[in-house]
Amino acid sequence: MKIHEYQAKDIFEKYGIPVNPGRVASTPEEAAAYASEVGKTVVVKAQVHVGGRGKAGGVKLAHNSDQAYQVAKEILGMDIKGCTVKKVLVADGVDIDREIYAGVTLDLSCKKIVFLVSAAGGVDIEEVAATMPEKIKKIYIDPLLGMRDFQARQLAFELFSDPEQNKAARDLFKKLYKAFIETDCSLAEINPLVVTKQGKLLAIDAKINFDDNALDKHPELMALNDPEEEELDEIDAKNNGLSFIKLDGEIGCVVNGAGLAMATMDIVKLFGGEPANFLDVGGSSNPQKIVKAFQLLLKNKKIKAVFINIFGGITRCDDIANGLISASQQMDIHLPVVIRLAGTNEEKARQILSENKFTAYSKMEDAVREVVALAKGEQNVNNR
Amino acid sequence: MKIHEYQAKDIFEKYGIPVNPGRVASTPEEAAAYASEVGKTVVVKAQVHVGGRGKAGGVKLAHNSDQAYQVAKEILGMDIKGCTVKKVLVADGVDIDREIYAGVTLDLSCKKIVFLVSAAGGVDIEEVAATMPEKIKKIYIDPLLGMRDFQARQLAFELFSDPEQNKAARDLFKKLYKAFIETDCSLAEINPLVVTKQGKLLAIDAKINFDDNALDKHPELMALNDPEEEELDEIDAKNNGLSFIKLDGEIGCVVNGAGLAMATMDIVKLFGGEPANFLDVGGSSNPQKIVKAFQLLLKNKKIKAVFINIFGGITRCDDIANGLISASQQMDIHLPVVIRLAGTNEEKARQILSENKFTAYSKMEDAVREVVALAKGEQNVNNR
Amino acid sequence: MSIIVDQNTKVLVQGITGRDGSFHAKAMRDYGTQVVGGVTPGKGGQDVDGIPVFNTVSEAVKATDANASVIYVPAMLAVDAIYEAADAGLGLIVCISEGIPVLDMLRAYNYLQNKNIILIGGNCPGVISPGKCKIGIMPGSIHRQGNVGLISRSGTLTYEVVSSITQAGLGQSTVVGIGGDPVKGINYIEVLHLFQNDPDTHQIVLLGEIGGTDEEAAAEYIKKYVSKPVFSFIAGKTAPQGKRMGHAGAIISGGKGTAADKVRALEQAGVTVLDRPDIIGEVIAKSLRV
Amino acid sequence: MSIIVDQNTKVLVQGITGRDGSFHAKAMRDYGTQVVGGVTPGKGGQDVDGIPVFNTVSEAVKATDANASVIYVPAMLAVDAIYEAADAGLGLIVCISEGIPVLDMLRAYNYLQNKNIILIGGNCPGVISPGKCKIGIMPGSIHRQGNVGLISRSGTLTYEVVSSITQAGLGQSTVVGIGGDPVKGINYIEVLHLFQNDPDTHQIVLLGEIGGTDEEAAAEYIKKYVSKPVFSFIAGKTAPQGKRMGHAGAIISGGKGTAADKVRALEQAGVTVLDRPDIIGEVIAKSLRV
Repeated sequence: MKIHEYQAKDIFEKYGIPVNPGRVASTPEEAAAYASEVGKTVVVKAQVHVGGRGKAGGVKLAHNSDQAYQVAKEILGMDIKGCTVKKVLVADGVDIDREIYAGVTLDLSCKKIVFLVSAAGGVDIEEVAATMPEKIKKIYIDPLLGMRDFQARQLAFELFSDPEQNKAARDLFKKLYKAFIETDCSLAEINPLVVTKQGKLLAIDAKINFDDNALDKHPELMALNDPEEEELDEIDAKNNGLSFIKLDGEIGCVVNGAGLAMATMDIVKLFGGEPANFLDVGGSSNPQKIVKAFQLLLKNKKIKAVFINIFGGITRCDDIANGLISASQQMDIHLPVVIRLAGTNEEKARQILSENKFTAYSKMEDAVREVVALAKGEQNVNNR
Repeated sequence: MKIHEYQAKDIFEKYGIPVNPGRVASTPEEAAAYASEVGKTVVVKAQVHVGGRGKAGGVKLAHNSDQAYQVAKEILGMDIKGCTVKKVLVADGVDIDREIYAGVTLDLSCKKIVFLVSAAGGVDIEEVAATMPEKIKKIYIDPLLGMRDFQARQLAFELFSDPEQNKAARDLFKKLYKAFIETDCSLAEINPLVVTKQGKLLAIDAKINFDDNALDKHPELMALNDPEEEELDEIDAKNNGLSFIKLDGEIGCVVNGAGLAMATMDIVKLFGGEPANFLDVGGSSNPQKIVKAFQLLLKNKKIKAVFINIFGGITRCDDIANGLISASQQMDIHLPVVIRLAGTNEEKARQILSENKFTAYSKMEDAVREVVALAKGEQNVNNR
Repeated sequence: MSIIVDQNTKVLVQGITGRDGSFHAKAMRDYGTQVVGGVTPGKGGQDVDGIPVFNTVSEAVKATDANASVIYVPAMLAVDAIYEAADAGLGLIVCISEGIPVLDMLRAYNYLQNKNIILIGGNCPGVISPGKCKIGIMPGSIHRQGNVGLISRSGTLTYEVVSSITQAGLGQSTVVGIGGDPVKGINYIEVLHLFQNDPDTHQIVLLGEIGGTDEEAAAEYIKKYVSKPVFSFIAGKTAPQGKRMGHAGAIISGGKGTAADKVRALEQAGVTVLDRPDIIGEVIAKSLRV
Repeated sequence: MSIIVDQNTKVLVQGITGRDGSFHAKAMRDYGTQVVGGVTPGKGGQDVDGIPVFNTVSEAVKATDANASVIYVPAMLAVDAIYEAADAGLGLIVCISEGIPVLDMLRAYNYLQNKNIILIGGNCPGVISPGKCKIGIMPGSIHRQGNVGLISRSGTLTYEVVSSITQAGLGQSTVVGIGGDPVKGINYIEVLHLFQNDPDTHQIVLLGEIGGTDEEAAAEYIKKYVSKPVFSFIAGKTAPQGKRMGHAGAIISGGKGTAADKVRALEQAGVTVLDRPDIIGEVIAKSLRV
């Protein structure tokens, strides 16, 4: 789960990480009000879940409240990579001496937590990683042991010779690690972490991604969920135990298992079709999931045919069949539906389907050929 | 560091472990006041740092405030294994259904934390361990991983089939473990942990020993220090970087290193003397420690001669020599002093000593013979 | 011979009284697996269709001599179940549960290092040596004893390929579904090592998907150490960048871990990479007829 | 040959700018040890009598190729220093610091398992192979190269015995002070194993003291695996029960770990147990003349 900069800053503050003050605003008036309150230069920053907002014009300085009103008005409603800006953060301006990068994430190849810092902060860190990897210092942290003092020192001595800044950095890095662990992040990042002209460390940006699997442990974090428009269907799906991603094609896919779902998309494409979505109904499906799946698919007017591809393991084919029957009863499925069933309880499922005048393929290839043909307006490709 | 039952109960309460209410009292009046406040049977319990107070008559029931006054009067001032009772805990009486044992400590042989429970609570657990070891269930906890839920379950299913008590026990065990870890205990014990007639779990006794080495991490725990009379010298010594234990003999020992200090006592005894104390001035000694050592020794009127046995490693012999000179200037050392020096900066030390009219042996045997003879009133055994 | 499991594997089912646990306990037993017991705290003393239930794993191990465990408990309890199985001395732990918090699994992974325990999963279909032992959720009927060893990050995709192998008249030595989570127990390389040394495995199928660099690492290992023919399919060619495709592992970011990368790495290691999974059986059969 | 350390050991001193650190860094170097650098956070770039100081151990290792470390930092920082040395890849860590919190050390001990690192101490005098390398705080002058291997939980008691060996005209192969803390790194058994396999060690001296059951465990090991003659002294015969004698380890409780127990166990293992430490050298010398 992604959260906004202002929310991440709130969390950092709770962990004692110094951030520059600010207030979130949904209207130019609110932005102007905060600017006049602080009475100095502010930065107005679009709050969206995508990167590159600076280049897109979503971050602007304002030297007074009129300017704050003006730039907030420009930024609010702006489209950044498909996301509409609904909120801005109006943050106090800071006199910057140095910009640093600090981030914590997982290193999946070595199965440790990795803490990264770089003196080259304030820029796209993935680009730094790609072009100047030597500029990034990495420390690997054993998750059973946690971050040790010496590791904070290793990071701090990489960046700061001044004893006070060094100490402040050690302290900050430990807090960032603590925030990462205690809120089950997959990423916690400060870019840039600045040294002000007064020599103080300050997080003037903040990025946190939470591990979706761990959110049940942190009900208070759920409240921070503010999905972008385009993510709404995905989240609706997730809340119903489905994994859904909208694509551009015309063949709606309903598959069990992420690997098979991806393979299904690949084969549809290989046979000349275009998948309209990734949709994994997950393991241990109950019939209701299929109903939900159809609700999602039917929203997409581009879809010309639906392909249900199930290989039952923990998923039982009869559950899927029952789900399909329910869906067909609850809504008008005006699209052709091609079914392929195999695996656990396959026979039961075939019986249920045939009682309801559906038929199902058992070989994937036959089903794909048919659904691609149907989507193109052809009929009876397999002569059944 | 040992603390009293009432102090340990306070800590347990902070960790959410249910204890029976009570109040500490230093006078019979205070004890009576609490008894009349609660208006039911109370238990008056001597607060001393030694076990076996029950058998010694230091724990008594009182059914009303008069009785509470009476038994508190009896117990206060009582001598239990050399400790004078200065405080009693007046605790609410409990209707007991079952008595259980629960304790956490270190297992040094396997280098894990060990959690012990037994259905045979309320009795001397060391005796249970010796005679009926099968009645004690042990769980070993990896200190890097901490106590896991399944371990709490393993313990709880050993004792409770009732689902609610089982759950309460799991919860309590996890809290006891947390208290043990977070306050750096060497022992945290509830004996007995009782099930009341109402079916609730309650710690009606509590024992905590802290790791002395870790107390610097917990300044708030230092305030709980309430040494017994007989421990005062030992604590005074500890505060001055010395390790001191009073014994019954007449030869005062000042040694560097615990192993050599014990060996010195053993040899003194082997040669017919009786050591008056164990005294380790520790590594990295500064001269001031020797002054303190003499202050401690001179308090003991039984001492007839002092044996300084130093083999310098991290301890430098010249520091010891300087300390001895300071001591001889600051106080009247009216006792014969036999010195043995070897190791780091030995030559420097000999020079300092000879400038101040002390001489020092280099072989331990010679020195021991002399000090034993001196303590017996003989002179010049080595003809020097 | 077979790897990881065989006729002597005695399995405990953690979470045996749940919907999936009880269903698959019976399915495994019906397949012929020695399902010797189950664990559900608080239900000790009951039984599931004749399989005895215990309160704790250590109790169950003592009573049954089990040497393996399969976990069907809810995601938030799964890591504790892994610790419990490990602590009870079981040498094989198969974790079916899906949705385990990543940091919790990371700790468990590090804890299990150097402990001589094989953990498969979480979020995996399990492991089967057809005709000998099935631990997990895969439909037993599609399998057939044979000489193709199969490793996969995906469950249902595995069934597809198993089915194609069986339909091609071949069979499987062992099929290992290592699971789709970013942090999991056994990985491609360990299984490749076992297959390379298993005399009953003649060909190896490696099913991969976008995200991470495990397939690339496997390719390097194959190049160096695997002499048996390897066939592969990588799912996710049509997946858009930066999107998480169900499996937490299946996310492409920073231009790494694309299907093209993986296919290239595997082909350079001499692996036959196919563009659809359902023909793998045929392709292997054809390679044998040549 | 010698165990644990030799001429090729390159030592870093953690806490080199402190009173003890600087004193013993110089003393070790004067003895002939390769003291290649020191570490004190914030003092990187300085030097101690020509020995370069670094901010972190990993930096120091990179610059000096050190393979061992000795720790002289305050007790509350010692465990972090151990982790830092371990993480920097040093294979030998000697921790002199005294007063380390037990639970912190317990975590470090468990962390170091299976990492192929030798930790000696804390609260120990260190290790010396006379004439080759001295790491720690022992006075070098009392040692002499020879064939007696010595293990001890106590520092100064060790010097006493080393001195008696040297004065008896013999010498030491390696002397290992394993330290007096209840939780420490290397223990008797590991060192006994090394001595048994060291061709330059002909006799072994094991110095013990009351408390714990490490000597009993060592006795069992000797009985089974050690063929070289072993001599021993156990300190604390005169110690009263239940009192902690300086060393946290030296406490007798519950009737276990008394001097008598240990002496009995060792004698049953064929060890020559003496009632005073200062004659051990003579006794060994005499045994050789027979």
